[in-house]
Amino acid sequence: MKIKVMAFASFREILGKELDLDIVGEATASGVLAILAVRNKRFKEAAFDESGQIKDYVLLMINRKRIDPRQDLSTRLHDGDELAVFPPVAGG
Amino acid sequence: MKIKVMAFASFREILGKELDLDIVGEATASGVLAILAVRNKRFKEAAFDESGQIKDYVLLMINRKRIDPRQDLSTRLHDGDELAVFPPVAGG
Amino acid sequence: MLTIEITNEDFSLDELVRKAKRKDAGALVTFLGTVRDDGIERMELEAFREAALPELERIRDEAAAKFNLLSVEVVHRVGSLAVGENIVAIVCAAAHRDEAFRGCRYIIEELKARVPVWKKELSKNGERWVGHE
Amino acid sequence: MLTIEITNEDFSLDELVRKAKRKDAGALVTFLGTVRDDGIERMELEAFREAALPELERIRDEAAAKFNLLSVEVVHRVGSLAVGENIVAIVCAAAHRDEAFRGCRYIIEELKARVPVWKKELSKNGERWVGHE
Repeated sequence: MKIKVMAFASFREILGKELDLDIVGEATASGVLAILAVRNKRFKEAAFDESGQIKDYVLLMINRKRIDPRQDLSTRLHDGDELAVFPPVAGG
Repeated sequence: MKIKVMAFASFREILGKELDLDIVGEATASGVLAILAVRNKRFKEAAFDESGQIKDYVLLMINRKRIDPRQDLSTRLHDGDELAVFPPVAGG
Repeated sequence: MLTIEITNEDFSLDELVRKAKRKDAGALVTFLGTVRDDGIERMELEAFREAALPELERIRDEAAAKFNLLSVEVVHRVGSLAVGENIVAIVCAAAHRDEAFRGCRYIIEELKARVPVWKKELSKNGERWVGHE
Repeated sequence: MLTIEITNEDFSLDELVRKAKRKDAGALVTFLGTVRDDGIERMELEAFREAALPELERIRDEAAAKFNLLSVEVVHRVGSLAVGENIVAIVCAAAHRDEAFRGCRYIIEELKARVPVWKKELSKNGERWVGHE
């Protein structure tokens, strides 16, 4: 199953703009974040606190819709889905 | 004594933009308005009500400073003074 | 730096904004008043220029002090204007947007209440001075 | 009629206002955000374009409905910008000024809170993403 990860701002600097992950079996948002943390120590430090919780400032979108990192991390992902990871927005 | 009267908007259409009045003896704002009313019936109808009071919507400036038509009509005018007569402003 | 103009000529917002820009300004708010078609064909604008300019200067100074404006540009047109034409532009620059919005709003409200300028609407049915009883 | 753009290119307010003008509009309020010099040299702007455009469209539609806006133009720049350069412009046209002011304010507030765009400030002392913890 292919999942596209998109990262922006500080997370883009750590992860790159786009990553294509090939995941065996079922995939969830938290599962993808865990894979990213294993592969990239800087991402782990930027996105997770010491107890392994996602930090409050990390924002997530699945297929361009915001998800709540406190409730929706177990959301099931499907082949071709896109998970976006970014810090708080600051435009304008 | 020379008094310059300036009129704007609907009052300009009645009185013209500028009039130079030559007044003998003392002059007050109300005195100048009375002279204008005598000389110009349309001005009298536009500016005064039936009891001879200045209508509420008439605005006055002496030397480009607003005066209150309820209190300051007896203000003494001096040679070279300028009295402006106009309706409520509506710019912008 | 702080320009106020009453003019027959049209103006460019790009030009006004260029004059209003400051390095320490992060927000510029512009109000543009135009001749609205509510059944009219033209509008004639008349000003008591010698009284209007100092009144606009007072309003600008009040707004600059109240809202920490870094610069203000005001242009008000007089003469005969067709539907859609520009009547007035106010550009306020400030460090932050709240100040720029509030300063710009203050200036247009005070301008409408205090500055000796008058409008006459001309339609097929005749003409009418705006704001009369 | 209602244009939304995320672009590397600079823009002209005169051009945006020309597009926003309506015969039944008497008031156009413009917000222009610029790179403010608070010790920085440049700013880099980055957008998640595919998510930002639909979010801007939702904000525009909300504002148009809430404040009876007759037209809205929004341009947001991305890329590397120097101090004083334009970042964002929002033009709102309405029949009356209260609606135009409130609509424009609504759009910039919601844009800053909701639209996936990020700024990095570059100064002599290094670089910093704006809005981080």
